[in-house]
Amino acid sequence: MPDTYQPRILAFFCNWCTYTAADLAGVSRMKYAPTTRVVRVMCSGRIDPQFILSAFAKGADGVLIGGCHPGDCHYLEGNVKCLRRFRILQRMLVDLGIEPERIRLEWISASEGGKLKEVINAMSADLVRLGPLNLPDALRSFDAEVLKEETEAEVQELVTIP
Amino acid sequence: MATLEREIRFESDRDPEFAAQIRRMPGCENLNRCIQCATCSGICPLSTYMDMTPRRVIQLARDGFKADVLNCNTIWLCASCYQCQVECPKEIGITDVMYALKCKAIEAGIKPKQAAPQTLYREFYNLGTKNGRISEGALMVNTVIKTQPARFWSLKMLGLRLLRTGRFGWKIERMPQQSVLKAAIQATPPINGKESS
Amino acid sequence: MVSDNSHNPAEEVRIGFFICHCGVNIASKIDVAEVAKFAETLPGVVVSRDYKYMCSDAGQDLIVEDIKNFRLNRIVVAACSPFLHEKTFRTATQRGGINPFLCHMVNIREHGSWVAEDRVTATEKAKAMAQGGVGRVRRHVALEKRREPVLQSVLVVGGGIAGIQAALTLANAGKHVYLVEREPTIGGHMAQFDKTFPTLDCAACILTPKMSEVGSHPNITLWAYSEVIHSEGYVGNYKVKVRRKARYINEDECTGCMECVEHCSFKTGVVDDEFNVGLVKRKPVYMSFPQAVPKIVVIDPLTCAKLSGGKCEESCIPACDRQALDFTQTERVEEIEVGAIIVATGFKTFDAKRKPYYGYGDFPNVYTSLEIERMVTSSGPTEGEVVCRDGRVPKSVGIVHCVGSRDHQTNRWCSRVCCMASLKLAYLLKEHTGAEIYNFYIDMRTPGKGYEEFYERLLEEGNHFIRGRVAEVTDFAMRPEEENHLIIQVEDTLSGYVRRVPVDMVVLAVGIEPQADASVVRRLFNISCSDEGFFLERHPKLAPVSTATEGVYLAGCCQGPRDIPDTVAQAGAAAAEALALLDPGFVEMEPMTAYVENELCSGCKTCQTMCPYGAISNDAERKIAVINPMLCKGCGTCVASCPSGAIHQNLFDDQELFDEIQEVLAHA
Amino acid sequence: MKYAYYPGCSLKSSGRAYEESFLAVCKILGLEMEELDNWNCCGATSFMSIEQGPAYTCSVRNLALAEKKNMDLVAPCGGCYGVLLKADHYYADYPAVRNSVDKGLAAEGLQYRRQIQIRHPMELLTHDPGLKAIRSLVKRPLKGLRVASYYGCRFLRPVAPFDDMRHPQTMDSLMKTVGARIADYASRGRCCGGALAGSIPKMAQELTYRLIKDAQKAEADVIVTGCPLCQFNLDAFQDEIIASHPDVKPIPVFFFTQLLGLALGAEPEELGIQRLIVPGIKILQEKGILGDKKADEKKVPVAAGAQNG
Repeated sequence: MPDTYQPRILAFFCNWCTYTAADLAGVSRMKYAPTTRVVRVMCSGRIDPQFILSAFAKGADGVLIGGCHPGDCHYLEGNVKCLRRFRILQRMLVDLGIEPERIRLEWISASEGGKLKEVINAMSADLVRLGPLNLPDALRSFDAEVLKEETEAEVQELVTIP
Repeated sequence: MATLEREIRFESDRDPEFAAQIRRMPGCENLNRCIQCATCSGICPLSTYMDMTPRRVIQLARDGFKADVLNCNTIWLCASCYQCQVECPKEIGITDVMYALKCKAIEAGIKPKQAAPQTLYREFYNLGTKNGRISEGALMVNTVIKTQPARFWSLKMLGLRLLRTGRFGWKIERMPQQSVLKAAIQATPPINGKESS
Repeated sequence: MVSDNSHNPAEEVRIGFFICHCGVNIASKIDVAEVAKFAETLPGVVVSRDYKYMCSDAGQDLIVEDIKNFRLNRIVVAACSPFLHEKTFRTATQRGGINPFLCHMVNIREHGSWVAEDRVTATEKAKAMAQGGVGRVRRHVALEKRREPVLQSVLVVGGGIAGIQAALTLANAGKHVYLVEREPTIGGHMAQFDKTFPTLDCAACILTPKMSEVGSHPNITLWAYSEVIHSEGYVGNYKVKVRRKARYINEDECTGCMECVEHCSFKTGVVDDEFNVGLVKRKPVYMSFPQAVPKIVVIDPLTCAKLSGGKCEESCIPACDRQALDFTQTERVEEIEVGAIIVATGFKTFDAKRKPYYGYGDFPNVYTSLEIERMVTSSGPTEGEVVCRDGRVPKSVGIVHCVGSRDHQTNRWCSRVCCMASLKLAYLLKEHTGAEIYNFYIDMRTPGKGYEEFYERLLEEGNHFIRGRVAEVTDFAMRPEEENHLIIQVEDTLSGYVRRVPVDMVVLAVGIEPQADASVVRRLFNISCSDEGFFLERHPKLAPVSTATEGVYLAGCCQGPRDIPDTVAQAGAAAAEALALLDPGFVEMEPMTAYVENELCSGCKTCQTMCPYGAISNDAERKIAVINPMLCKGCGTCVASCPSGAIHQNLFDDQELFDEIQEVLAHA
Repeated sequence: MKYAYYPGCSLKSSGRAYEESFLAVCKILGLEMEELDNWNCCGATSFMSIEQGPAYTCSVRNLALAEKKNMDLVAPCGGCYGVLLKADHYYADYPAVRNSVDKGLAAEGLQYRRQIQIRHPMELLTHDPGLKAIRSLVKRPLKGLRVASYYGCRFLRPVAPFDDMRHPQTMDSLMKTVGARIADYASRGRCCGGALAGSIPKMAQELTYRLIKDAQKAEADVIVTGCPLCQFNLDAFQDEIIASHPDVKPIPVFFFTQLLGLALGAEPEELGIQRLIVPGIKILQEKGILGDKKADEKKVPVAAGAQNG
């Protein structure tokens, strides 16, 4: 691993809070690690667990999800739904041998540019420490469609846990 | 305790009438307008030699800290170049304030630490009002002897040159009729900012 | 909502990639030419260009021309945040002759150059982002915006000067306004003031005509003593519930004659008079002030002997010749439908007790600026007489600026109005008492028309200005002349001395802070707060009265500290924004709604439980889910939850996102 | 045209050369100067610092004398000019000043109605004969001489009736008119410290040093001034200044009337050029404006196109 190892973080940011916070960080010229690749979604509730699995399969070293603080969701409680899925998925990924630091969910409001910077820097540092993701065999041949079928029932079961 | 007392300024250190008196002196009426921007201190060619910058003098003067401003060397170092006055954004007659403070210091009998300028002004005033004109030779010799005796001899060469070029003489200059000026001065009411005047 | 001329999969994808220098904003940290060159190698990219300012007319024309010349059918613009220019480039795309939603923006400025330290990594990151954009745009399909009718009425929340101004502007433009105010009267803080700076206009003289106009305007429904308790819906179509608290007065009958107040079995006040900030007591039945609008009394059930279950002579009832008192009244909930909402809920003042070393609450002669406002008012509790609590007229007054403001321990911000308000009070206190006035300030902030001139006037009038944050207000005398005074200790940073100034009265210029329930109100209307807790505008410069929620606007101090002129101007701006929304009669909705692919739907109803808007119903006959596009707001939660992959979301469809994920990660 | 000439104290001693040269120039240009009878010291900065009532009376008295003769008052000394001008303005603006001065003047049977103008030679020569007239009379153009005009404080502050307070030009125009080149430098209006020259020489010399340094950076050959105190301060202490600041070289400091007179054909001796402490003749000879003394004795002056006696 070269000294200049830059982990790649796939970041799912909700449009109203965290994406705006990232805009604010930019406007405020806050400097942070160039590790994130942002995918904008309207709500963190839109984030399908498969997106996260896909990200790991396609080479992400970590996945960061940013949503509105609980109670602040632009769509009432999409973020809470995201949280439920996240908890389960994180447990599942740990079972698959992916370190828990590689997937992170943060509530970052539109005014928290500074928090966004801190989170990205902290996560980048964690990932540098962990090194590149050594993808577990179970995921190596991941294909969205295949996995969808395989895990569908499982995920369904998980996400409907009250 | 004594040192502590000096650090704090109490209301009893203020003369509440002082600022009003200064403001009644010619050119000083805008004293209170000061916003402490310190253009005066920045532009003053002599402020680096002053124990208080002109800005601070203005602040203390308008708050009535009479003893502080009458004892500072700032007012005596002011060379009356009026740079501060013309650049003041609030059109405060800062040079005029310095004049007023000098008069007040003299009125209060204050002998400044840096005595030379006051001595020169006094010599000048005495000569000027006595003879109606200034005899530069006498003024310079008197002032130098009184304020910088050591320098007297080092100025010997300059003195000789001035004598040789005819720019310096021992003759005492006088108005042909001094009495009229004396009468005029005597008949002039003081301008001291006191309300009665 | 896929339109008829939707993307034909067989059609060849021809992508144009455009990267903006944004002057040096992007180009200084990202090698735009190199990114453009890289993008050219991506599959489907037909043309790739960099340009100084893509958002300029010339930049847009470049897109328009290239679409025509290269038969482009997808556009990727790598530039600033889509919040700024997505509309610009979609419009340009449309001008080029293709559907605007075939354009996608990649944010390499806010998320790229501006947060980057190193040019090489920033350029690599931009390439990855570009590849992600190119990857997803291949999947884009043509979409149409849909139109929704807009209701021609507006809810204004808060009846201070901001709400009053906004309501009158809208009402005069012919829109129906519901003005909801929590207190028994409108008027807000301005009604409590004596004079307004810097002109010293009498606050009541300029405010009360506006208040009466609100009270009598045919287009305004005024609900004072009421609160919004629920709001739902979307731009142009909000449904709002308003709780109208019981006044125990028949509003139609009450003429505001105050006979009931006179005859209340309590002969004197029993509880702190809120309007007079506790300087006097009021009775349980009261009117805030004589010019109150609506001019109706109110009974406070907590202190009223009858309502609180105690013994009472009920002498108020016969005193009213119109039998307006109604002790059986209960609160009502009104439901209204409005097209837009203006939030003008105001501020509260900093609680001076949070700065204990200023002695508020400990020393009787330490007052807040609001208390002094009431005291100097001729219609106030002392009829304009300024006296200390022991009845003495103060000979010296110290006004402490920035109380609670510019302080990391309390409120970090400058409250913006206190300097001028303090100068005004200094003027009024001097006028009323002839006292020596000392202002203790950190910086003197007088940014407004005639403000600096007012400051200069006070300087010239001999008010003392001591630059330094007051350290403490104490009654510990160090000198005989300090006995029986409050001593203000401060360093005058301008004279360079620590000073002790003994005064008879201390006025604390308390700062402006968000209302205590701002976080409740913001959730009610689905808007955000900035760090300090004031409501967050959509853009600090270019959309200062809009919020992230379409159709919800801000006016006045709820958005941040401001003075009356700025508040009135902002209220006008909020009204104008609401008018601009209402006037066309319809609103165009973004097409990013979800829809069901009927063949895949198993009818499991999982999605139904997910939808926060009840937009999904079950077609019992076909046993499939049906999404009502009018109700769908496009969050995509149902899409993520569908076990069959039967729900799609326009612009955020699975395949678009999978491709974006894959491509954004493909560039190492 | 006749003017009331108010020499002031300096022009009778340390500034003698100024009087000599000014009167010589006036003679050439046909301006008649009648010295005020029984004039008195203007009070300078000193009177103002001691007693302001008498200070204003002393100043205004001279104005009243000129007014009595119905002549404009010409004050060549920068100090006197500034003091008299300010007294005139304050007499008009402040009732306290007017009240005091009127009572003082009444003792001598004088009164002042502000009917005359206070003139300085710099402005007088520019306007009354005019630059055109001066140019036509030039006998000895100051060709090749680079002149730094030093204005000092009192023509410009607190009131500047005839020039731009922040970028004065009058003296430069006069010098250009007689053929000199102009050294433009920023310190032209800075204080020379003259008021402290006699009391705290070190401070005064620091200020003077800056002026000389700035003028020399602008490649000035000579400095000209219109104030005897400035001239004295800049001229007399150069030895001491150079001793503490070796980066400046001696530079002659002329009264502007001396160079004017020279250009108009007057002889150096008439203009008091020999009275300078830092000799000025040499540079004039180097530039060919004045002939070599020995050569001069042999033949007619060399000045271009000039015919002299």
